[in-house]
Amino acid sequence: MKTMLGNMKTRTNLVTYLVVIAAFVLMQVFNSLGMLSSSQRGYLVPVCVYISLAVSLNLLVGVCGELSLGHAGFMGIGAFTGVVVAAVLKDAVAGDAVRLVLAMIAGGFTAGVMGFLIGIPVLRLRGDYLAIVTLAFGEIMKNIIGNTYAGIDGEGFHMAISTSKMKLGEGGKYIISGPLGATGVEKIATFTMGFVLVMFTLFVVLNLINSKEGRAIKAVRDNRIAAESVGINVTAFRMKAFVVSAFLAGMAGALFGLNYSSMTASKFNFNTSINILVFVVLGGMGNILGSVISAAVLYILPEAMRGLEDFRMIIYAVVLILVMLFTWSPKFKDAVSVAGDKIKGIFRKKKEVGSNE
Amino acid sequence: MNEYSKKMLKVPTYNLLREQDKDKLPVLDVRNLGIDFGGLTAVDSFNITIGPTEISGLIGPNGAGKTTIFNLLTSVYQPTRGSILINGIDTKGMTTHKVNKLGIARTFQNIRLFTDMSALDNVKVGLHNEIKCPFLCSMFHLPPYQKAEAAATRRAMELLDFMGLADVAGQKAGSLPYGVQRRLEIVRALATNPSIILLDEPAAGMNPSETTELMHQIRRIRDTFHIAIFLIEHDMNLVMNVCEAIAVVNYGRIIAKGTPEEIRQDPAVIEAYLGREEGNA
Amino acid sequence: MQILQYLINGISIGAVYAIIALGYTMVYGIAKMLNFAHGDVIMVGAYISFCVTNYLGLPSIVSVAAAVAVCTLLGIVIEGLAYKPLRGTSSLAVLITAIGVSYFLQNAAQLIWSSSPKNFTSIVTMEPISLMDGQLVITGEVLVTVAASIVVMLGLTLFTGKTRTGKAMRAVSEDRDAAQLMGINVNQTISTTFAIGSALAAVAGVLLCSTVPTLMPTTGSMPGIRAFTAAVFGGIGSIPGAMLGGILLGIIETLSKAYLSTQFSDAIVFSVLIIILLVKPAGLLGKQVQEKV
Amino acid sequence: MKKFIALLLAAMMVMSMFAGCQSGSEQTATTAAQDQPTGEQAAADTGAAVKIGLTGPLTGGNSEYGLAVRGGMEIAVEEINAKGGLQIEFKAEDDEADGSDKAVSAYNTLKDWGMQIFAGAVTTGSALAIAAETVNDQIFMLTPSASAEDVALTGSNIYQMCFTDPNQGASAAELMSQKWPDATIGVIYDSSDPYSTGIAEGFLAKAEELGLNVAVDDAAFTADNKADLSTQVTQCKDAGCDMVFLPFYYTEAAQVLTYANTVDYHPTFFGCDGMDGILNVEGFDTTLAEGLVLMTPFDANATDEATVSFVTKYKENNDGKVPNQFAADGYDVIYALYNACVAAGIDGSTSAADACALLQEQFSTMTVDGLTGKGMTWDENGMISKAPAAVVVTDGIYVPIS
Repeated sequence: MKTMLGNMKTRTNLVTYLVVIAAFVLMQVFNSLGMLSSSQRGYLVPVCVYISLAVSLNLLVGVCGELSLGHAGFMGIGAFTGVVVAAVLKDAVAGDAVRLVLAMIAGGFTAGVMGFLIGIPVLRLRGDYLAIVTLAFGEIMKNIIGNTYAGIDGEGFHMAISTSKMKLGEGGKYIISGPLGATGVEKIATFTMGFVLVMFTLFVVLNLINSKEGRAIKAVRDNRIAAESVGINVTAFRMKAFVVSAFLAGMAGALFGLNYSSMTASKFNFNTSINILVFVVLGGMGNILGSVISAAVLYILPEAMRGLEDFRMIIYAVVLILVMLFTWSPKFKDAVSVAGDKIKGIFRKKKEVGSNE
Repeated sequence: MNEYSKKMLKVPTYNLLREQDKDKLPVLDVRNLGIDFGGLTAVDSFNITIGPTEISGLIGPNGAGKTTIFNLLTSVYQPTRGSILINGIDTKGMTTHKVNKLGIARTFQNIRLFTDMSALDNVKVGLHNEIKCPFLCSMFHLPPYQKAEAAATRRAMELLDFMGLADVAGQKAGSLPYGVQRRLEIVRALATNPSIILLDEPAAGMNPSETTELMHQIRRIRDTFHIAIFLIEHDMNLVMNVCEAIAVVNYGRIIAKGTPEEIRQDPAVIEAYLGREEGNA
Repeated sequence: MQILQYLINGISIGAVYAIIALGYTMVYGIAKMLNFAHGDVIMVGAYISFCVTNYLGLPSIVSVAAAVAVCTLLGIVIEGLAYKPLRGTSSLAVLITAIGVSYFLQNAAQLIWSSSPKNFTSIVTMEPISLMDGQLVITGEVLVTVAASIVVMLGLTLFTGKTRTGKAMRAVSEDRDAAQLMGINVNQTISTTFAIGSALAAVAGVLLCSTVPTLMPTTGSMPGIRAFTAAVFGGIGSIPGAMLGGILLGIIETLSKAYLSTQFSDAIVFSVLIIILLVKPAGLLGKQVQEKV
Repeated sequence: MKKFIALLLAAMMVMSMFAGCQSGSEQTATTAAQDQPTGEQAAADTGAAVKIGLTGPLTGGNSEYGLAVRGGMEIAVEEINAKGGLQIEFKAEDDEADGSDKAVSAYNTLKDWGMQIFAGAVTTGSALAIAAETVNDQIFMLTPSASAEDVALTGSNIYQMCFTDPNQGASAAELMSQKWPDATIGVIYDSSDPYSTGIAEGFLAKAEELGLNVAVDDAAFTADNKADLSTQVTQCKDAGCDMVFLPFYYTEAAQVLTYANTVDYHPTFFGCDGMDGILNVEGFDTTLAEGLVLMTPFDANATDEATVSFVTKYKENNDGKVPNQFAADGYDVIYALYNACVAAGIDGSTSAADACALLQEQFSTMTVDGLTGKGMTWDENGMISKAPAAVVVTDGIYVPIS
């Protein structure tokens, strides 16, 4: 029994990895055969980014049971750090791939440190109060990044929070210029790196869930007081999950930032945080494979509905509501199980009839 | 005569320490404990000393403040007055998880298992602090972690087996029968390697044969692990049979302390508590 | 003198936040859900009022009544179709549905009323009060909004405290299962809450647009989030808390713009919020609930 | 499990849409040609229709700008196709005014459709994200309204129909120094918007140079807190400003004017091209805008034949809505592209890269007359030079300032 349980866990994890690998290989094959259109090729990297974001948020929301509405804030920190690091290292580091990895690590690190710093005060709060504080944090980050100026010139790297304080020397180049955001970013992100990021995120999150830390985190979610009574330091675990989640979001942000030539702070707003949350909830709380699939599907869905033109977003909204109702409504679940029982019932009757004969 | 001893004089001054524990440091030493909720005094002047391998009981009518006392002992509530020493260390200002590390573990009146996890995992959560391995090591499942994890699984199975729960190790805790859940909570508490374990109504909801078995198990726990047990229970049969010393509380104050025989004959207890039941009979 | 004018400006926008926050906090307190579509119901209310005044030429009081009627109906429909089926499941599921409803309302409004902004004609006809040779101006909108939010606050407090339905709401808010056992129709009580919340949203919409005349399909979303912040600020679920939180948020916002930095006023406002929550984790007037062990 | 099935269904839906879209786009291409038999015949002479694409916010908070540009462009396309000769096939995609993935994705969709010339994007953020893509793909880009200098500077294939922001700010400062040299000036701007910040910065730099008296230069707001602009107005009022520069869109400007009026504050307000449209905001009391100075390339009340015809058609197509400069810019973009295509002999069969090279050649030399200016030319960076026209609102209409 015990070993079977262990096997089941590893089996679901294995399926998750396999699905991702299969999807990657399939896309690579399609791509090399020229079967993907420009727009489909364009989805590859952002889908990887959003999968990583959804999986890392699922660690917080699904596994820990902490509602965070500021995930895009960490993504934004990672994105802008990544862009700056990639620009600064342009001459110092030769290979684009190495530079990309360094930028992503730097993005993750900065986001993780930010997560830690705001985690110290914030994690004393619970439930909806934590939600509002993460929302506030996201807005603060957006506001600060939106007024940040950064650039490099002959003397090195400069950064300021207003244009008047920012004086670049001869041949200086702005990397981030306030509300205009990051411009002229060299696009070094690749689908392969996106795949690596997704695999890394899955590896970290799945391992964490299946380790003693994950067990403790789930215990805290299930019953905080009981967990404390057996010596689990609840705040420490929320902090660990928070920092890991922020770190992964920062990495994803860096990859995102380096996939486009420009990027504004307003991208990392409340709506983006909410979108990631939608991926998590729709994919199932704590269900990692669910997050992977729902992030991919829901990211592409509004794009795939471009043919609907002006009705696109309203239909997306309706689809979203309907899918929520179908997957969560107890009535619908009952209806499904009743129908299932009936079908089973029919088969059973037939069998009984058969055995009577 | 100081304040402390004056209060002690008001109640019978039986020593709850067993003979063999006399020279040893008491595992739990509570002095003059009290808590107010708003203006209401829920517990006041609560004193108790429990030796390292003693089984003691805490009884009293409903609403007497028994569970509140347990919550104070485990730092779920911070006391308004008085002090709690666990193995000689004052728990003032400590959080629940730190107090647990000092050596106190408990079960809950309304069972608080991790219902979505297997019984085995419930126990392994109890073993969390026993699996010594840094965060990154466990996050990346490095060999030292895997070794520690395997050891923890073995230990958890041993503990489950000890309480006769090895068969249900793989089942979801929430789906287990009530009596089994109560015993699982005890195993989980034991897993934290405590020096004293607090049982909050361990026999509630059990049938007589289960209760009898529980009595044996409580004694067996003490004898095997050499730890102290402090329990709240309404089942007088269990309390009188298993406890070596009993404290009776009413309105948040101790009204009697002593051996089961003494408690049985104490007029204050009979009046406040047992008296009513016997009067009915 | 300057500071007084800023204070009045702060109270002006704060009172608008307060009246939106009252709706938020009431729905949250009883239905225990973050209704992110609340801001968009406000927007619909403002559009209805605008249309009734500008297209039908009816007096503003009629337009407010029409907005209240339509929004109440809308609230009941939304609740019945999108929220009720999910009752008893994860509160996050309902949150996501609310976001879907919010998207829907915004896009529907764009299709119906187009995305070009409309300039809302204030329903307040009172002349502004000018003090100290025009150095200090109090507009009629400020007075009406403050008065309205106080009336709504007192009304809600009385309603939940004195009436049968109000008491049922409080019971549902305290313990849904127990309320059910006491014979309270929980579903109906929650629906009523939504109806009242949406009616309040209509009033809030009219007052929001009387203060800030630009009316667009996205008009409700940002004030909605601010008002949600205000509700948490004051202690979500607490009716006087929403009022206090709204006014304070407005004042902090205005003063930080006036004296600290206009660029960073968002960051300042939200930092103050975080600090307040750290000192008072359940908001200014919220109850700190101790978990029963 | 059920959730899993639901997701799987959704995934299949997406897949089918993918397939549907691909075949769908081909279908629309053919039906569009069938719908216009005369056009097709006419096009037969000169080759297939040129495919011009636009991205802009068609949903969400900024959609009014995107929809206005699309409306203007559609009129130009209709007119051109009715003429016979070179035909244009036009398609607009929604970029939600996003500055990264959504914009690129909208652009990619157009590329898959077979776009030869890109006539977007509407907003600066989206234009910046797309600009680098067009450089890579060698697709000619003429943006109607993305006004940041960085857009045109991204590549030699990128041209702008609107003034650049610093340029416009500088013109405003120059005009003020000529007309109101003694004014005490206050500046209110949107610090979260590159357009507004760009103009404000250009203005402040030039104002310093010209020695203008700027009393308030930091009254900023952001997209998140623009619900309340009273503080900024009060700041200007307290500083005794008798001229307030408002480099942002008419949506927020209407708010500023209304509030200033309620507190009995009547300085001269000075707006930029984004201010155009304020007189046509539904429900706005236009008397509040009396005396407002703005620099707009377009006047919907102008009596020249081209403008009258454009305004009439736009109103017909858009429920009587009066076009603003966004629509006019869009209209001019299509005509400029059309003229250049005709001159260079570009048609549907020309590859995008060839068209790009030919159009660059055309745009570096040609002069265009349009709704938003006469004798418009472009410099080597792709930035437009047209005479900045300043008007003052008098009796509800624009009157040019001499």
